[in-house]
Amino acid sequence: MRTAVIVFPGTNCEHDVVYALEALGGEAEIVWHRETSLDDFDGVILPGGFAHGDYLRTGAIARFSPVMSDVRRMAENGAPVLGICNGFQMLCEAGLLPGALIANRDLSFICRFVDLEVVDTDTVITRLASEGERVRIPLNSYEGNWVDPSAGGRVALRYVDNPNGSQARAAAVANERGNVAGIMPHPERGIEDILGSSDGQVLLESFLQSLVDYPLVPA
Amino acid sequence: MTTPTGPAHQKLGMTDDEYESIVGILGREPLPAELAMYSVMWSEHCSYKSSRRHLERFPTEAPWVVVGPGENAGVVDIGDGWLAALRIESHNHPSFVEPYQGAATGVGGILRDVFTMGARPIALWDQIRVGPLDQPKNRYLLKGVVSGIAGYGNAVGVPTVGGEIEFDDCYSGNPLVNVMCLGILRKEQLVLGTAGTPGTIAVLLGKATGRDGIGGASILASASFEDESEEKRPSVQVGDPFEEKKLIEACLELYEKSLVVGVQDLGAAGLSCATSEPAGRAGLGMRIELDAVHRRESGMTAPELLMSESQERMMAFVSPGNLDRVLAVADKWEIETAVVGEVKPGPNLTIRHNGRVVAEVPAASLANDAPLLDRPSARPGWLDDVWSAQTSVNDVEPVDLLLKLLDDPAIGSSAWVHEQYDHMLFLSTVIGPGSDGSLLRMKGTDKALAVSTDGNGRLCYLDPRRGAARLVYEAALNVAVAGARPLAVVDNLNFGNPEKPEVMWQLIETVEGISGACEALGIPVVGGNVSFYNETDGVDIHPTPVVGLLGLADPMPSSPPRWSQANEGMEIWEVGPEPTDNLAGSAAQRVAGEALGGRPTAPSPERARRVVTLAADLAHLVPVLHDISDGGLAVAVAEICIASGVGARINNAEPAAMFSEDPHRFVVVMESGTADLPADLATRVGIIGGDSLSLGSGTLDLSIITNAWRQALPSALGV
Amino acid sequence: MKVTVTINRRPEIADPEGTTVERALHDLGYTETSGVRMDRVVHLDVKGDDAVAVKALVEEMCRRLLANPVLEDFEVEVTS
Amino acid sequence: MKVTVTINRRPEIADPEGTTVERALHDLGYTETSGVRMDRVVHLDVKGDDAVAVKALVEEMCRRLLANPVLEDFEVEVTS
Ligand SMILES: Nc1ncnc2c1ncn2[C@@H]1O[C@H](COP(=O)(O)OP(=O)(O)O)[C@@H](O)[C@H]1O
Ligand SMILES: [Mg+2]
Repeated sequence: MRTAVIVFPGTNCEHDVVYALEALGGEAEIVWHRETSLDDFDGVILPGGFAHGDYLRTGAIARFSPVMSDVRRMAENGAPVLGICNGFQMLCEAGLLPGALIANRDLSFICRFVDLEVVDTDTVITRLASEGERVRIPLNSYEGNWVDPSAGGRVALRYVDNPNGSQARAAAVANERGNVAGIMPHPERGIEDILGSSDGQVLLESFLQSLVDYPLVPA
Repeated sequence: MTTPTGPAHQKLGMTDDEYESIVGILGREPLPAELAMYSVMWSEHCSYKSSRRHLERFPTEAPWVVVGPGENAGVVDIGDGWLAALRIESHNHPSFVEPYQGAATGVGGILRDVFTMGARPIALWDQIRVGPLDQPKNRYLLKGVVSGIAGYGNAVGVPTVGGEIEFDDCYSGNPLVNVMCLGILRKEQLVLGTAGTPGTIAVLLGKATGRDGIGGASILASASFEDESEEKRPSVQVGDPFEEKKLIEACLELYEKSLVVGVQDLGAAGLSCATSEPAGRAGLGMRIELDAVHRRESGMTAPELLMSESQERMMAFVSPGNLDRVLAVADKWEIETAVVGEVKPGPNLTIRHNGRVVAEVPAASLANDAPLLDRPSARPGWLDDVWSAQTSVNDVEPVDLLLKLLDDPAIGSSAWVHEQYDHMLFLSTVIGPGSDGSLLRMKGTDKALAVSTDGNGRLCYLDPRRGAARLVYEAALNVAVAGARPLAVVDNLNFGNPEKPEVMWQLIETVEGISGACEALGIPVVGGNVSFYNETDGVDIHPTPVVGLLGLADPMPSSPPRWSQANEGMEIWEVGPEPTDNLAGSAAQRVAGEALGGRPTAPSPERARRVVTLAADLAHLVPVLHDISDGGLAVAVAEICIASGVGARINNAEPAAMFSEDPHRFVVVMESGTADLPADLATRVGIIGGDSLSLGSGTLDLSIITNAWRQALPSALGV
Repeated sequence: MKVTVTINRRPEIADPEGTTVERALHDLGYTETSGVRMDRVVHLDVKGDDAVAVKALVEEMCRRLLANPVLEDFEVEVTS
Repeated sequence: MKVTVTINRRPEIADPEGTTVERALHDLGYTETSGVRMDRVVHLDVKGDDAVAVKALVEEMCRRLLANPVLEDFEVEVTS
């Protein structure tokens, strides 16, 4: 069961995501954004960072990368697709998740631990968690404020306090089928107590479990 | 060839003597491009002409030093085939002109110094000094600098894991922004800034060249430039962290594939420096075609191309057989390249532009033959008066003074700053901002690196030698309480106008202080930076050396001490020499409204050594260690209470005992009997418990001190 | 030809930048100010001499890349 | 009155964002595009009925807050 961790120019969390997946028993490989085929993989993670410098809009340029057509194909086939932070922004820009991410309410970058609450356990990152469960993992973003005029998003996790002003306090959002999700805080930064928390394990373990159960919901 | 320039040298900030030296070297009058190159390379910033002879005093050797001062970054051996590269740099003047871009490009520059050595930059530290926050201009500067560091550091993908903020009137017209970077590399990946052998090709990588920051490193004026280029010359450089991120990854890939023989970053003095220094180091010459340089603007003159400080550029030296592979790597990372020249036998750097030779000078003369000045120095006459000033805070109620201290933006929480920085990237930050030294684990090993950066302009104003030595000891203790032993120092010497004998005296005393302390600890200085001319309207800043100290924890404590691990019933011990009642230069003196005065307590090398070793050992045993610095024991204990959410009682509340900042002392909090503390150094001073902090007969609610400490900086900033 | 694209955040979408600037203006004493919105402008040169065709082309760029339809409206002006 | 402030980065100052957007447009096949610059517009309402006075006031806001004089030029237009 292999996960492709996609790297765009400006991505910076790819090694952390690979480290975390491997620490949890998964198998992952870094894939350059100019690759065109993800045939060898069972799932995809778009990691955090500043693809294309976050210029124009976060994720706006990255969504045209060659690899993105296969990401879309996998998403449509029901494979697990997870965007973390900048990856969440890309999935929204690509239309694979509803809404968009704008600047934090207080117009400042936020890097600290935040408390989240599991709202929906039928998604690729929450299936092993229980409803109402609290997880504490780091947030690290400037454009983390999720807005969705269509109000059609499925919220997987929400902030206990809403540090960035997100609509519906959403910290993680999934598509209808639950196989595509975006999360603004960083689960890979929350897998070891020596770094402050291991609450993020359940989220990445949910993702790894989803690879086994793929496709999550038959098309 | 174009016509020589004559007296234009003065407008480029050069003295007549310097001009004569150039004529002596060349045996003729210099051409405009040549003069431009000498003017930037021989500027104070690039040549260290006022400080160089004094910096020789630093101890620079130790068995673990791989590269000492002189290269782009110092490199030390940290065992198991790993090296660490470190460097500190100032961006004071650019940050005053434009705080966001000034600080941002400072981050970009220090990163290049480190990845030039073959290292992956793993962390940054920032030291910010501005005037008091009751002035809007200072609030604007602090906000701009912090967002510049955040904007660049976060986007370039290197965590900023610590730093310092200090406020003083002396920085009102002249803020200080220093940035330190640490990188790690495998031994075999070390790259030096050398041009290699004749035939080696010079490839310029990165951003297109524009008229950015021309003369950033020296004082430039018009004469040698055509008029129309004059008004197009922006002194502000704009940073592009995205370009730098690609540059880091591309360079690391080049090193991994062994495709380069040498690399030099383009910082101050741009191409002039990136050609002459590597050629000079190799004892060779070079031919450079300026027409090949890719640019952002049209109509650039040769002097402009040679002096531009456009950011995010690197020069790689490549053997011809590897050129195609180098270009392919750059292409993969979407980086522009230009093959700009070739290394030649003989000493000369030959530069051509528009088909003509515009400069032909001995490469090494630019880098090495800058005049070495011996500026006069004199002990300031005012020191005696300052030393004799009496300070006393004896009539102040200790709890009142403590509350004032916690409510001070320099002592209260720095969360407003460091929560704007990504300080967790790379999953290494075991102890991050908001404690003493930062502790970064090295995944896949048992080791961790610890770093502390410390400065204190007030202390160094009162006694630069003692003050500077105390900074080294403080930094050493900060890494020791994280479990590390001191390994190496980098320093940033921020001073006033070196043409004033008092400023030179301050510099010499500072160097002596740093050197003595490093010798006492047995650690070398492996790099640094000097920033002079920090003055406004003829008033110099306090002498403000900043020390960055790297320590190694091998092994890393399995559960490193943290301020937050104090629990009900634990004992509080103070370890170190008994404090005197000397409050010279202390935070207590400042917040009590007393004038800066007195002579700071001298550090003791033997005590320092012993205390540092003891702290590093204790870090494996006890739950809480905290060094005593700004605000003394009272503030140290309050910080532990706030972090742990529990109160404490301190028995003896004598102001001297509470607020002294006498050197090499630290606090231990532990269950009774957890560790044996040496009887001659350790005193039990109190106990953890309850929901208030009691100093003698005074008491403060935990919620009150917590709130004061949390709000200090945000409310001073009005955010 | 010189083209100016104005990208306006749709009025129903929050504009944290505008809100922050408005608060800062009030703090500076400009209390007579309201409704501050921060928008973006892209200036670009496009080869061609048919203003209608150039406009249509840039509108396509907007739909594909320059604007996000969830958040923004755009306006293209060919100035010369 | 409705006021539009256009804030342009001075042409000689580098614009990394514009450069990156230009490269993205080329990658999408819009190779006829050059000179991309990203600028800002501020829309605001200011109480008052004297267009000249309002303009002067907003120009002052620009100098004090809205524009960065080291990097940017600005232009104020009172539209209604
Ligand atoms: N500008 C800053 N950036 C990041 N961290 C900072 C900054 N200023 C202070 N800090 C953090 O706050 C903590 C306390 O700072 P300081 O009082 O200067 O420490 P100390 O007195 O122990 O040297 C340190 O961990 C430091 O890293
Ligand atoms: Mg400390």
